[in-house]
Amino acid sequence: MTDWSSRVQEISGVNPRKCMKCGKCTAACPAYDQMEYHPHQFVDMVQTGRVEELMASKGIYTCLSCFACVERCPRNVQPSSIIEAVRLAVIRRQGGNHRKPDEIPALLNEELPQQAITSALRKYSKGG
Amino acid sequence: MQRSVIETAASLLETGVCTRVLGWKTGEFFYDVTPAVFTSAEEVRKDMVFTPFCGANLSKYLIAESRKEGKIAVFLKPCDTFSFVQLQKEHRICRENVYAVGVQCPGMSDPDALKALGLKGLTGCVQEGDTLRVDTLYGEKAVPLADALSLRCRGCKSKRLHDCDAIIGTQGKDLQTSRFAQVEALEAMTAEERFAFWRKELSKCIRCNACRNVCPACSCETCVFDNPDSGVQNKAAASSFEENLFHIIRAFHVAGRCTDCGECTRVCPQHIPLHLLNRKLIKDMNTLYGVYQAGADFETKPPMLAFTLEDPEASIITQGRNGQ
Amino acid sequence: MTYAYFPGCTLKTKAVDLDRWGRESMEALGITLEELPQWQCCGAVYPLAKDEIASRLSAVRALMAARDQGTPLVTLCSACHHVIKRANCDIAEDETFRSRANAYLSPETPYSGEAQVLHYLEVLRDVVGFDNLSRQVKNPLTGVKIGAYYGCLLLRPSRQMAFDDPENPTILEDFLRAIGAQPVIYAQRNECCGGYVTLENQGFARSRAAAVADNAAAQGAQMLTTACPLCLYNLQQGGSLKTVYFTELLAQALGLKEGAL
Amino acid sequence: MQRIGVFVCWCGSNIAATVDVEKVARVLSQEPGVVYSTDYQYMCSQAGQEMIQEAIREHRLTGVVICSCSPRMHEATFRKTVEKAGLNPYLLEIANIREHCSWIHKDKLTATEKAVILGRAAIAKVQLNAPLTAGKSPVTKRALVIGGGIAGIQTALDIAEAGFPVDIVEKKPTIGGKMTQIDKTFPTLDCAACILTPKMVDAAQNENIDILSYAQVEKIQGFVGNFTVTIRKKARYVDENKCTGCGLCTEKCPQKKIPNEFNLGLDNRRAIYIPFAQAVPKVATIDPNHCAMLQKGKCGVCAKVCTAGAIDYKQQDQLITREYGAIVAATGFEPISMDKFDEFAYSQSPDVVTSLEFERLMNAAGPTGGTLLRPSDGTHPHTLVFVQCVGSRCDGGEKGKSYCSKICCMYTAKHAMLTREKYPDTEVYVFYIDVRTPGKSFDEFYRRAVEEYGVHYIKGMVGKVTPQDGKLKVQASDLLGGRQLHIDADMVILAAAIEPDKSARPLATMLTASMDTNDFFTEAHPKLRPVESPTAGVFLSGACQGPKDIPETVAQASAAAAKVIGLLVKDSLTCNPCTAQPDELMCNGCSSCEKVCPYGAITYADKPFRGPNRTTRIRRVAQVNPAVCQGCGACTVACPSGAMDLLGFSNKQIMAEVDAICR
Amino acid sequence: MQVNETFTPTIVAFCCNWCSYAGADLSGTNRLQYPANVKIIRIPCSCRLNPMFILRAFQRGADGVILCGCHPGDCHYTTGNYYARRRMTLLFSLLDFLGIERERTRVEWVSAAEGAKFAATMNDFTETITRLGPNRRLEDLRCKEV
Repeated sequence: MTDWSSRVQEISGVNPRKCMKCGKCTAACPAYDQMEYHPHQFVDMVQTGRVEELMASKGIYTCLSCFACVERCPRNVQPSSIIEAVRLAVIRRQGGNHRKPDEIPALLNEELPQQAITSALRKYSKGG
Repeated sequence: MQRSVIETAASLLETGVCTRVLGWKTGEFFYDVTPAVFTSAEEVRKDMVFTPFCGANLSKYLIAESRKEGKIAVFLKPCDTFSFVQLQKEHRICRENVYAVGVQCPGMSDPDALKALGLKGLTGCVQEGDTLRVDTLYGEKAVPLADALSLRCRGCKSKRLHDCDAIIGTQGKDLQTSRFAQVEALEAMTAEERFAFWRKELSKCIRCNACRNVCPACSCETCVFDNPDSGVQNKAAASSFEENLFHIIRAFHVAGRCTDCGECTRVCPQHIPLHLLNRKLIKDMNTLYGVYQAGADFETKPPMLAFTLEDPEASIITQGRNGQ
Repeated sequence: MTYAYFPGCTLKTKAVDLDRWGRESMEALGITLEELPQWQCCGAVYPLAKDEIASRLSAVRALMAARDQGTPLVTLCSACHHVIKRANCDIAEDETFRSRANAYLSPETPYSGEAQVLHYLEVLRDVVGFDNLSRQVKNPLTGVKIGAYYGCLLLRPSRQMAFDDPENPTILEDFLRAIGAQPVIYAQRNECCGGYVTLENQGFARSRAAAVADNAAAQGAQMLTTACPLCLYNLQQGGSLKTVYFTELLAQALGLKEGAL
Repeated sequence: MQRIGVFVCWCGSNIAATVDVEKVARVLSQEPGVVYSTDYQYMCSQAGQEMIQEAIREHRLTGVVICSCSPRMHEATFRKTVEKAGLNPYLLEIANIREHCSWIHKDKLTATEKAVILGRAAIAKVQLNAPLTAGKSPVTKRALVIGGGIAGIQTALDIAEAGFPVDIVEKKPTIGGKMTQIDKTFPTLDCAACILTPKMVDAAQNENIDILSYAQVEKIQGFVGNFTVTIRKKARYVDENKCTGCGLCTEKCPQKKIPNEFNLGLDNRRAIYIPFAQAVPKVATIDPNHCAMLQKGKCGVCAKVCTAGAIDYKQQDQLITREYGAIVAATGFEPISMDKFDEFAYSQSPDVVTSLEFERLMNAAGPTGGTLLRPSDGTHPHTLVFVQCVGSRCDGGEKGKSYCSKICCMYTAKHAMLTREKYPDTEVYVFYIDVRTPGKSFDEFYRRAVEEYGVHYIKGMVGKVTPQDGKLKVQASDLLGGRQLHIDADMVILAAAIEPDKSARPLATMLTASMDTNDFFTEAHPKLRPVESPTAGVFLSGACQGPKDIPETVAQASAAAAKVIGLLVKDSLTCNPCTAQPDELMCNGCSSCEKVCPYGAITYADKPFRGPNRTTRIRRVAQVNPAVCQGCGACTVACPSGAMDLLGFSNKQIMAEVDAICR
Repeated sequence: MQVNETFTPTIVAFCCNWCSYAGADLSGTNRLQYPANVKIIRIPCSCRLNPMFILRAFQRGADGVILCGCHPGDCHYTTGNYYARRRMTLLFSLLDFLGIERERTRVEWVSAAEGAKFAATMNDFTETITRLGPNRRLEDLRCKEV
């Protein structure tokens, strides 16, 4: 049985106990409506050991990695690093890829910059 | 380099910028270079040298020399300038009486290192780039400079010249070094092994005081070991406390003030690696209280005269580990 | 003056305009951007996990090459800049990463963050100088009201990027003033354009871009400018304002690029 | 040769039951230097003390060791005893054989053995004791209060009431401080000006108070009881004695567009101005940076209209040097700059204001005459969003402060309540992390804002403010409601963290008073000596010591005054003789000791010393002021040469104790 | 390690006057026992403790040395124990570097109210030192190679 909570803290280098539950991350988040859990909950769920629920959530793929939550957090907690770590935890678990490389072409269009494709692969699958 | 050092010194005297020059001159052997004060350009041209053996750090002499009448010019290598700044930080040098000339340094050589390379009958030597051309009774030999360097120059921490009025050569930068490697190796040993190491080394001490006399940080008006009120005064070197713990107390006394110039080890006739004690303390202070380099600036408070509320407790030091 | 230059993948394909006008303008200003030989993709996103080593290595390779050449490394694409700059900070600060990266790449001289990473705009501001730039402008963009769009990657996290005030940046506005245009300040200029989510969730990405463009338009902007190919794409897809790379504006002001805005 | 007497106390059976006191006395009598040794039932009794005194005289003792209870108990008693017998009171040492021996050991043999060792250590130490005399220093009976806000005014009034002269130095043209800018005060909602201005007038009229406004402290020398302070009284280009405060000049001055700092730049003032109607002193001041006469030599309108002839363009700064016995720091606070928090669009929209600016917008004497209007277009705002903790409770300190600013919860509740009371058509939102309302009637006040005035308190934070189409689009979190809120607001009010006034840090350096990392003055003891600085003779009043509201500030101001009065009533101060003492011959002048001294007791002097060959060398050597030194000994260890020693606990004395115990 | 039954170590405890010395008094007042091996030396503040005193104690035959002071933040002189903390940390590290048994030195913060903590600390420390056996190394460090 993996202790995902401490694993996520380790991978992300984030100490969720620094959070003072002000909710500024969630207030700053541009992807709020796209997620079932929100940045402050991510932090809380890692602290209270509810990481499996988080791993099952689709919202972790909607995080834009825009770092607004990181920049504006008064306690320097870095919620987006937690989200990334949870994503990684899923991806590193066997078969946890959110998107497989062969699914990607269907999503592409002519104009899309390479940067988007590489980013998406990195974010969604193991070793894009 | 030698020529520009001498010409600079001579012209400083001739133009009246200073009345005396603190530099180096050769002793009995060409590699036996000692500090000297020159008062005329003739003397300078006759006796002053700047050779690969000018290891001696002249900054300490300024404590006395800078308080004398008239301005004195001094020649300082990068590592010497750290001591120069540190002594000023401690109000020991009258800066206005000093004209400091920084001399860029390729690293100083050690006659013992040459001897260890199998060279005998040394009669002279010139440094050319990365090579040292050594004249011996048996002809000229070329040696890579790196192999001839003295121990402390092999881990040179900086080529930066601090607080100089003029610079010969180019201004340098701080270097990345692995100067703590030997300390780390000792830390990795068991306590018994460390104890055995130090007992062997410190047993060699003959209390000649060379380390104390050369150390720019050991510049007290009266050393605690000569102070009857300190409780550790020591005249007769018997099996008393004072002798035994001399090096420990000395290392502690210079903690936060030692610039890691390595002079102590250089001059030790018994070849005790005394600088390791200082480096250990520097390493600990860097780790525990943030990186600090004595003599790198005039403002930063030395770690032993400062604190933060969040400093670790002494219990962070555990057997053989250093809170890392 | 010659600087090492890291163009990145997108600038070689979809964002050739960003690259081409950037280089030509810099050349005209007396600085040569010399492409690093054999650069590899920066990785596009910065791995936030402390134990991800491999995905940061190509950035380290580029940094090492710049260090060996002895010049700062200039980037233009926001994403490349973000990745390379952060990798450089990490290797200087994170001992584990440093030793593992060096062990993996085993360079002749270990790398510990000595190279300087500059964004193109920083070169314009700090090396060329905006005053100097404005003197060299041949076709000032007088009267054009332009909203500078920063996006996320150049500014945040500010502790590492150290690019500009993350909430009230001024570098692009100062640039616009230098080329004669009238910058329009609007609050959404540092909010996300939708990023790579555009791949899966176009609707959402477009709503983000629309929010940015609408805010700029409401504050009086006639067009937007950016340094990021992905931002440009998203803003073109979902925004109501014309969006161009800032290097295009620069080239136009310097008289290198023809045509109307 | 030392002649030491040893007195072993039984303490009834407290000691004697477990320690063989006779044996202890007998064994210790054999120690070198001991000429007399005895035991007795109660050494601290009248009879016991007389016995000691008699022995001192009879045996011409040069040192006394008493083996008894803890020195914390009877050291003072026995010092008096020996002093009465003609022996210096510091030639006494106590071996604690009760608390540290008889009470903790059961076995008599062990306890006796230990008592002997403790006695030996005391004997070893007393051999090295030197007679010490507590010095006396006089007290100048005048106090200086630095800062003329409510804290400084209250402290000065209380000191003056007690009959001591006191000067207030205020850097602004008027006293009154931040409280003059505040509209109403919580939780009673009485008007700040109504309660403050009478106090300002009291201060101006009090014979014992001298107000030095538009002035700042330039130099502080000396120590407790004996400070010499140089004060720079800046040129205001108006003769304070002639100006009647009629204000005609401030109406006629042609330079009209100067941001009015009293209203935080929300309106303009002239180049010659009186900050506000109730200013004390009520005299005009010329702002030299904007006055056309002073800048270009052309204008002179104010001089023409002044019937009192008070305008003096040639006025110079004046340096005043005065002596004081005590100094009170009352430098107050400032709201932090909002530069680094532009996610709230403070720099982008004039309708985003700080709470202090909001006070001015609500104030009848403010730029809008007390009608709440949006700064951007002068219209009536309908939706107001208050954001708490802006820059407070931040981690790291790169951006914002680590501490809670303490006053924001209450003033925000006040603002919200007043807004709803005056303008019932408004919607008022308060975004909070926690609502902190400890204080008399504070929580009731906050609850009234919610329950009676219908203020919307939302647990959450604002993440972004976007000015667009004449509105402020506020994006925020509602953590209890589990949603992200989007509010189109007319005004956003930021509860900016407060920080110590910028003048505090240089002042602390001059005072050698310590500060914490946030630049608040440190108190001598956080619980038991909250209004004193660790530097003797320096006292703390108001928010310069930490965030405070008005009632707390006034309470602390009076407490500081009480401490000052307690000092000034003394004619002289007795010093602790166990102070640090440098051996000048050995001192390097390196400043290590100075850096660790918490009291600023150490200074340096250049002194001549004999060098070799009849030369004289000038050396920098440390000087300890015994009136200021408290005897902690930090300097003795910092000193690299061991030149610094501590009287009463010297290196040799402690080593002697160590040797006696370890032998 | 073999426990020496007959070994009674000499332990020197430096206590600051305001907190720890008073804490030791309190453990006496409450009759809380700790071994008689512990001998207390009163100093005004933990910052008065010169590392030389510790070395001296070891040289003269002490087997363990402990420094007790006010808790950080409670120093009577405001800052003394912060300096003491740095000095002791470095000294202990240096002694460890020389191969001296780390456990022979200790710092403990004891307030005037912590009589029980003082006694418990002294019991524990004495036990540790007894287990370590007599201190030889600091004395041996200087002698000619054996």
